[in-house]
Amino acid sequence: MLVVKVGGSKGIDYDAFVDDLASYKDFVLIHGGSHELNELSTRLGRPPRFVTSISGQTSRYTDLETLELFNMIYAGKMNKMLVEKFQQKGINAVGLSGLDGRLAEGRQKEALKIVEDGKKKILRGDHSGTIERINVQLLHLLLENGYTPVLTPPAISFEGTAINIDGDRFAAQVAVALGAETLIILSNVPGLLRDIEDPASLVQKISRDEVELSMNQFAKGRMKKKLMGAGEALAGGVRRVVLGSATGPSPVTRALQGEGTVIE
Amino acid sequence: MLVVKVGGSKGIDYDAFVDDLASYKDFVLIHGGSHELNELSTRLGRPPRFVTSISGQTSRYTDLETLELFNMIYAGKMNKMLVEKFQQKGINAVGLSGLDGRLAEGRQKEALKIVEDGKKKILRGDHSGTIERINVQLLHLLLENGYTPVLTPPAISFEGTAINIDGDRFAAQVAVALGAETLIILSNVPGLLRDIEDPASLVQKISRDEVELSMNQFAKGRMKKKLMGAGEALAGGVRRVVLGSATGPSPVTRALQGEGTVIE
Amino acid sequence: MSAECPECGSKVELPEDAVENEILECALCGVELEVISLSPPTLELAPEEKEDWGE
Amino acid sequence: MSAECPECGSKVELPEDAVENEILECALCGVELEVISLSPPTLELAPEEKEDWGE
Repeated sequence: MLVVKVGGSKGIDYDAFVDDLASYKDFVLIHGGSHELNELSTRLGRPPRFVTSISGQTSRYTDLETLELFNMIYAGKMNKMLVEKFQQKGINAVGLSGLDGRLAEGRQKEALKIVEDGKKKILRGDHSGTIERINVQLLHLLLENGYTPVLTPPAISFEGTAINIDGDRFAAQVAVALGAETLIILSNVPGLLRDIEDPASLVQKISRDEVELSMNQFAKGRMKKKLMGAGEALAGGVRRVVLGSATGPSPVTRALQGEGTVIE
Repeated sequence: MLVVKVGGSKGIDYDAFVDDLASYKDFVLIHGGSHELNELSTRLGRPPRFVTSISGQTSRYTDLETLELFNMIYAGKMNKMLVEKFQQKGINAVGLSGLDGRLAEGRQKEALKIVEDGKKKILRGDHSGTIERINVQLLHLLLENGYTPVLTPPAISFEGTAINIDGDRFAAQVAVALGAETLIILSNVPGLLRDIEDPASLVQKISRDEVELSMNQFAKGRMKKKLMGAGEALAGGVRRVVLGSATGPSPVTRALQGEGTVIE
Repeated sequence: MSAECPECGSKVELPEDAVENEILECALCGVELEVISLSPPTLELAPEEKEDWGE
Repeated sequence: MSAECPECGSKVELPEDAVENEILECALCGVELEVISLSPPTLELAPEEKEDWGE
């Protein structure tokens, strides 16, 4: 079983991506949609608000209105676009968010601790959180009957409300729940770069016990979360994680052949 | 088994609707979203274009760009809003469009024949069509495992492309496929009105062989399609169809008690 | 303005205010035709699309 | 501008440019506090939210 996460950043050719992934049989896909969500929010006069946590992580402030736009892009536009493309390739895709059948359930954070204008502050009204349980029975039910799950945030809180979650960690938790051998995380960067400005500074291999070290040494922002996801996947029994580029031809095959940062 | 269609027109209180329907156990819901789609299209500077067919039926001209907005509202905003509300009521809802698992598959129309500025014309580039097959196995798979399907257009063409379809007829075809006893179609009108301007002119009962007659005599526009749906459902083995109002408290219970137009 | 009926070859008169994609009927053989272009005036068989649903 | 620490009761000095929802630490007992209002200056225990994910 192969679990693939494809990001939602600008410039990803989803046709090339789907063509490649559709040649594999036994997989589950998790996708993002951040670029499209930023565009829609701006077009509707509600530009996205990003906040920085005390440890320096940036995340999208997800109030109720943002959650509506979030569902429109992630569960609406992106999910059904990918399901449609897979159906055209003969893959019987079924698109689900974490809300559906409580596929991804967890805890909504009461408040965020952020840094803004140099001050540490409490920020409420944010609907984000962390997944604590994957409904793996629903995934098996679909897989065993010939369907291919195409999954997207949001997740669902124990109280039944939609919560924004980190897509890379969601993919890692799905990979662990399914006992997948391989987790591939594709985005608009070729992998872990020693120097974010220099694409040639790609770290090609990390052993599982160097993940923590790399996180502190090189990784910034989003890459830190990908490494956390990779660490969690490996700790949960996944044998191999590859952080690769989603752009260009056959991105999945290239990652499987070790192009990007391989973590074992 | 009860199949319910709730429209997407303005002024429907979905909390009251979900509270009521959640008190029933064995049901499948189909929903619309036309009002929200009109609003989004207008806000994004792409106001909806409605065309009139030669027989006088109006329908939304659904080009590729409209289909994207369609997925954002129907499969994104409306579907996940309803799934979330049901989850909060302890109903383990799973939201699906007709694309997912080829739940609703049919033929895309090559072109539309419309009347515009008094002229009969051919209009291409419209992605709409008619459903010819419901994947009832997928519905049973979910129902038998404790999940409640919450369904939405679009459907999928045999070529694997998204097609806009009539939601009322979609609900009728799902009711027939599931062998449901009752189909309830709820919208922003109390039922079939002899005089569309006079809410007191509600036709309370029609026998199945009067459906054709009523269609030609009273029904205009959308109500004609609801009657066509009712006729198809009854012909397919559904025992009772009720066209009722989606507004006000306990709309499902009121319809089940015969409030609206009952067709048997 | 006239054009040839692709079905029976007879001459079909186009109305003064004819527009592209307009549906016309051949007076001779009665087949449904579509105005494909106005210059030069060209007609083709209209697609067979039986009228029914589509929201 | 100062307010009482709800945990240990000591007086906590608020910075000149204090803003609502700002996080402060009680100098005496070190607990994390949140500025609930500026007039009158009022402090409450900040919610316990361990730092982790959330996209």
